[in-house]
Amino acid sequence: MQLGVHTLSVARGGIAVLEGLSFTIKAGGCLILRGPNGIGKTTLLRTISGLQPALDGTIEAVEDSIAYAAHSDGIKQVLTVRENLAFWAEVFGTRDIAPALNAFALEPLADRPAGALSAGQKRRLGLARLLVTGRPIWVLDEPTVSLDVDAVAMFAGAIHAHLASGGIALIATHIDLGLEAEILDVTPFKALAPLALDDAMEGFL
Amino acid sequence: MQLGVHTLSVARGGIAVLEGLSFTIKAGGCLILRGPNGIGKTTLLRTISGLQPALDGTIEAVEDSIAYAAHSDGIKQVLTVRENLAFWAEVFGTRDIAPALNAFALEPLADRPAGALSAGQKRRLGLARLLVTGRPIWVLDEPTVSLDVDAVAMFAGAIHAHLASGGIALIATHIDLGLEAEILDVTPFKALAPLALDDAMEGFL
Amino acid sequence: MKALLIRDLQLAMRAGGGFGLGLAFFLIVTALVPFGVGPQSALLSTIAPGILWLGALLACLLSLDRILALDWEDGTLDLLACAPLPMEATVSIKAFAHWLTTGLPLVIAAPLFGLLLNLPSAGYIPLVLSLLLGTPALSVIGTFGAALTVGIKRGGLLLSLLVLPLYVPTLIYGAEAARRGAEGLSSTTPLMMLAGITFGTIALLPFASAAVLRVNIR
Amino acid sequence: MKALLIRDLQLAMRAGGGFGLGLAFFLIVTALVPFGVGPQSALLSTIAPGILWLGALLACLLSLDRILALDWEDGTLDLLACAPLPMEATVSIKAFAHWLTTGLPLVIAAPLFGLLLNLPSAGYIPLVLSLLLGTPALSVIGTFGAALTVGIKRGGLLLSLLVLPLYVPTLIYGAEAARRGAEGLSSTTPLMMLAGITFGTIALLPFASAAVLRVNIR
Amino acid sequence: MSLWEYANPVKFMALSGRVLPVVAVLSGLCLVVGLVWGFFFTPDDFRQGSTVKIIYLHVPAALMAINVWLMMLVTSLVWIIRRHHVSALAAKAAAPIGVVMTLIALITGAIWGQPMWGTWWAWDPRLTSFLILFLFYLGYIALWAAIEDNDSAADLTSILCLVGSVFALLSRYAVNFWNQGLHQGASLSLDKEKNVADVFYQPLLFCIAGFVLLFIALLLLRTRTEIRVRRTKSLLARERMA
Amino acid sequence: MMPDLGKYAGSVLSAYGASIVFLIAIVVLSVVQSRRAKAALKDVEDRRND
Ligand code: HEM
Ligand SMILES: Nc1ncnc2c1ncn2[C@@H]1O[C@H](COP(=O)(O)OP(=O)(O)OP(=O)(O)O)[C@@H](O)[C@H]1O
Ligand SMILES: Nc1ncnc2c1ncn2[C@@H]1O[C@H](COP(=O)(O)OP(=O)(O)OP(=O)(O)O)[C@@H](O)[C@H]1O
Ligand SMILES: [Mg+2]
Ligand SMILES: [Mg+2]
Repeated sequence: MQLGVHTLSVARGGIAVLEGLSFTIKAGGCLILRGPNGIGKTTLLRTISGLQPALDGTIEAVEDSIAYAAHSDGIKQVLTVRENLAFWAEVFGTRDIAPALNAFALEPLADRPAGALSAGQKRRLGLARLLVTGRPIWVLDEPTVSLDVDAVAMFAGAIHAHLASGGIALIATHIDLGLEAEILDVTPFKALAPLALDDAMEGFL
Repeated sequence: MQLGVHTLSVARGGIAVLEGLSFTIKAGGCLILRGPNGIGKTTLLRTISGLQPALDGTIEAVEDSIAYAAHSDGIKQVLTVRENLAFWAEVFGTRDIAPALNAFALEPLADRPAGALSAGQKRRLGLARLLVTGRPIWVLDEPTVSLDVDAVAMFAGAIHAHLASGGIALIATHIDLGLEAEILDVTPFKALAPLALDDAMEGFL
Repeated sequence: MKALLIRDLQLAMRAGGGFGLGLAFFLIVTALVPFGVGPQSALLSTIAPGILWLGALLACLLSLDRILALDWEDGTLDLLACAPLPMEATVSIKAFAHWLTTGLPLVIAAPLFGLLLNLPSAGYIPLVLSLLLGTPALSVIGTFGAALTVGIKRGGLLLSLLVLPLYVPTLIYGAEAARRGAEGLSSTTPLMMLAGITFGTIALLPFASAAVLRVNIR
Repeated sequence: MKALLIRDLQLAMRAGGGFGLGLAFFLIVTALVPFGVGPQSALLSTIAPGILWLGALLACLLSLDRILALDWEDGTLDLLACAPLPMEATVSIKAFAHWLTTGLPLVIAAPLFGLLLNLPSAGYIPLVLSLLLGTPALSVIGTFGAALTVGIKRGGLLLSLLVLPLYVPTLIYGAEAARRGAEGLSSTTPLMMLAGITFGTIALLPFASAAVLRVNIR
Repeated sequence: MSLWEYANPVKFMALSGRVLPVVAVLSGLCLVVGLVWGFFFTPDDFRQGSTVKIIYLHVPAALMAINVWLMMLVTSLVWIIRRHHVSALAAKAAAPIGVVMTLIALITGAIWGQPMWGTWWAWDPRLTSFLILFLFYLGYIALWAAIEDNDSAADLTSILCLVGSVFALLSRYAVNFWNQGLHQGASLSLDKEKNVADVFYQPLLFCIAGFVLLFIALLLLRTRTEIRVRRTKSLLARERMA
Repeated sequence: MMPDLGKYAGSVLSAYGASIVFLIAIVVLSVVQSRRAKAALKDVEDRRND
């Protein structure tokens, strides 16, 4: 089990944003992506998760092994916390939601409709969803937004447990997560001033 | 010019969440609210901005002096950055958007539709909106979500300039903003187990 | 205030904004009726005024959820509530922008659609007049409904349900005016009533809409 | 797969979910028609089958944007795209859930509404049969339209514009079957055609919807 | 040399730039000859009187209305299968021309119907299917306009065109089943016996040729515009990124 | 020169009038759009070559 990316180029709105990116994460490894706003982290993560096509390069991962989580975490406001998790557990074929509830201290909120949670509580629910996917590779986009210190610790705990069991994590963030992990700054991979490529692309681009 | 809050109680979904809160911020002052997820910071800020009624207590502020900013920052995806700002400037009767564009380095993005911005760029636009309101009291809910280091510095700069010109800022956040300001932890004001209040409220609560 | 109106119109023109779509919907409903009730032109011309009014009403109805819901979702309403603009003005402007983008085009295009349904020639002027007098009421009432349901995600259907009964008087007088016109009778009385309803709603309903909106925001 | 169906039904039942609202809309449209075209019962009973079909179609139409847009907004579709469930299955289930919450209640309630419009007594069975055979096609075609417009904020009006022309064959055969039935003629041929359309769309259209949805997600 | 080479924007621009003026002039010539001949130098029909002159606009426009859609269907398929950008842009460029053709057919038909059938509009199957075609054009154009991303828009509109074509065909049969109409049957067939008299027929051929050539000229012009717009957009975006 | 159109003159002339207006409209629209696109592109490419 590993996640490999080879000379990957990704594009947003038809324009290359990152180019020639390569890295490999082995089982039990965690990679943190950094880079200024607008450099293309979100685009990269969506491409790796298979939500959008790569412009160039290859992504090497076992099929159906990636769980993606971003700001919009697919939570239904009118369903309770428990129902939300149970649904995703069923979709991914893992039935037991108790560990997920436990890892993010959601038991006291389990029967509350998700719409009546605060920003941080909602985020915890979104992260708990990762646990019920049972997927080995986690691809996370700014996972700790609006979390307080305790919740960030819960998150770090969940990541550690995941890595210890042979999982892989790829995280884009601007703030310190309290994880010791490799850090990759994507800034050097910013797509070249694309004007140079112009003639080769003949016509449009 | 000052913002005063006296024995304020705020409620969410009909249930008191914070009680007996008092503080005063003088012109040029900044107060940072802290507290764990779900304690009621968002509820408090919305109440102070007049978006929801207080359960009890008083809020002392000049009428029409508060600008509120939260996650949803009223940005239209199909309008350009410039059009978005110009609209709010017009609504608040301040015409000049150049300083706001400048403060958050938005000039290069000014003619881009807001929908084609990255998370952090969108957030910068949301913060720039504060500058065009021309309001002296800023009430901000987790303003630095998804901002990179440079952008956080821009934000701190904007706050400093605002305070220096006699403005007031009230900010709820979980992370360090690089501002030296008073900090208020709202945890002690957590509403008592509401059952205790039961008799006073006659019946329902 | 002008800024809000201009922005609303701007948004309506931009991609996906829906200017002209109301018209297209009206056209389609008009075109579908014969598929439903059959192609006999005598039958069609009897029901034409009513169907045209119903079509206009439905086209209006379908675009109601755009009036406030988008502004709600992205937080614009919260911010407008803090802005130095009374909520009554906000809802009135929004209703006016809705009428300009939906009602007015319908009024202008209605005669053309009348052709499709064999509207008798005496019926065109009363039809246009009744729509001109009646559609502003539809927009104002619709804004009230939109304000009521603004907090509900995809509340479009509930919105229709709430608004349709409120539309009944407008529809009755409007369709009656158009029908009398088509039959060559005088349609002054229903037109007067229609004007009364329209001015009444324009004068009073924005207060209700603003109150409801304030409740929904908190 | 079952989980998705159950969740969709659950969501439809919860507050603001829209179960039964389609029915209410159908009722109101049916009730408004006499206001529009006048109360003569002979005229009403001639147009009754067509109006009932049109009402069912509009009720369906109005609820289409709920099929996918909510799941799009909160990111559920992104996550479902990563889940071990082919997109074709997802859209089929969503269409089925839409039919269960909108089409089926209409089929069951249609005879009641027929009463309101003086539907001739011979017309009831063909009406129900034609709706039963036709409404699934409406849901499946509607899901295709919803998938096309899912990325567009409040694209409801555009959705109607795209979907209504696609509804034409279904409406024609459906209303024709109901009308022939009401006139006491045999409605076998249109019912056969209707069944053909329904099975054809159920078998083929999900592929188009899934393809379109994949494009929209990326 | 394969036809596919012209799917390359640069090659297409070069070739179309040379062809366009020729086609434009030819189409103008054919239209002037056909319409002048038809309007001034043909006799009145014994039944229809002078209204028969409307045929020189009505029939070519009606033919083009359908054929433009067919062309869009083909270019959409080419985009879906081979992903040639010019092909998708050609479909986009053709749609407004198709709308105008459909409108001309509808309007001249309506004006013709007033003296002939005593009504502007009847729910005749042929007329009805034209109205439906018009709606399909509108939806297609609206979808292009509503989507920001170029490739997604091309994908979505192509699939809409495909699905729409199937449903347009279904509607055609459904409409026929629903109502038997008033409209003229096909009178232009290869089988010469049934054709309209030569006096009407020859100028009509000129008009049809003129409409076809006009369509080709407009299509080339509009596709060139779309290519330029695309290039401008990409360059601007790159400028901002740099 | 003008042929005698008889009682249908109105119909025939309005049909020709409307059609020609539409044809001219689409041609003019296409030409205007083409000009605009050309100018915009030239603008950008000039800027690029500087
Ligand atoms: C709005 C109304 C009308 C529409 C949409 C319409 C549509 C069409 C179409 C699509 C065609 C081409 C069919 C083909 O070549 O297969 C056509 C041809 C023709 N139409 Fe119309 N039509 C309309 C009204 C009329 C009227 C009122 C008349 C005259 C009484 C008329 C006379 C003809 C004739 C003579 C042809 C040539 C038939 C042929 O050569 O195929 N049309 N029309
Ligand atoms: N539709 C679009 N067209 C053109 N450019 C776009 C479009 N959408 C986004 N972009 C640009 O693509 C770049 C990459 O955006 P992305 O969201 O991947 O950045 P990010 O690294 O996640 O930033 P952040 O840290 O702010 O979230 C940004 O510069 C953004 O402005
Ligand atoms: N509709 C509701 N009904 C009941 N309780 C609610 C409702 N909505 C929110 N709450 C609760 O009210 C409390 C206050 O929420 P609030 O959003 O103000 O918290 P917060 O301090 O901003 O938290 P965070 O740091 O996570 O944003 C939370 O415990 C939340 O669960
Ligand atoms: Mg991002
Ligand atoms: Mg909060």
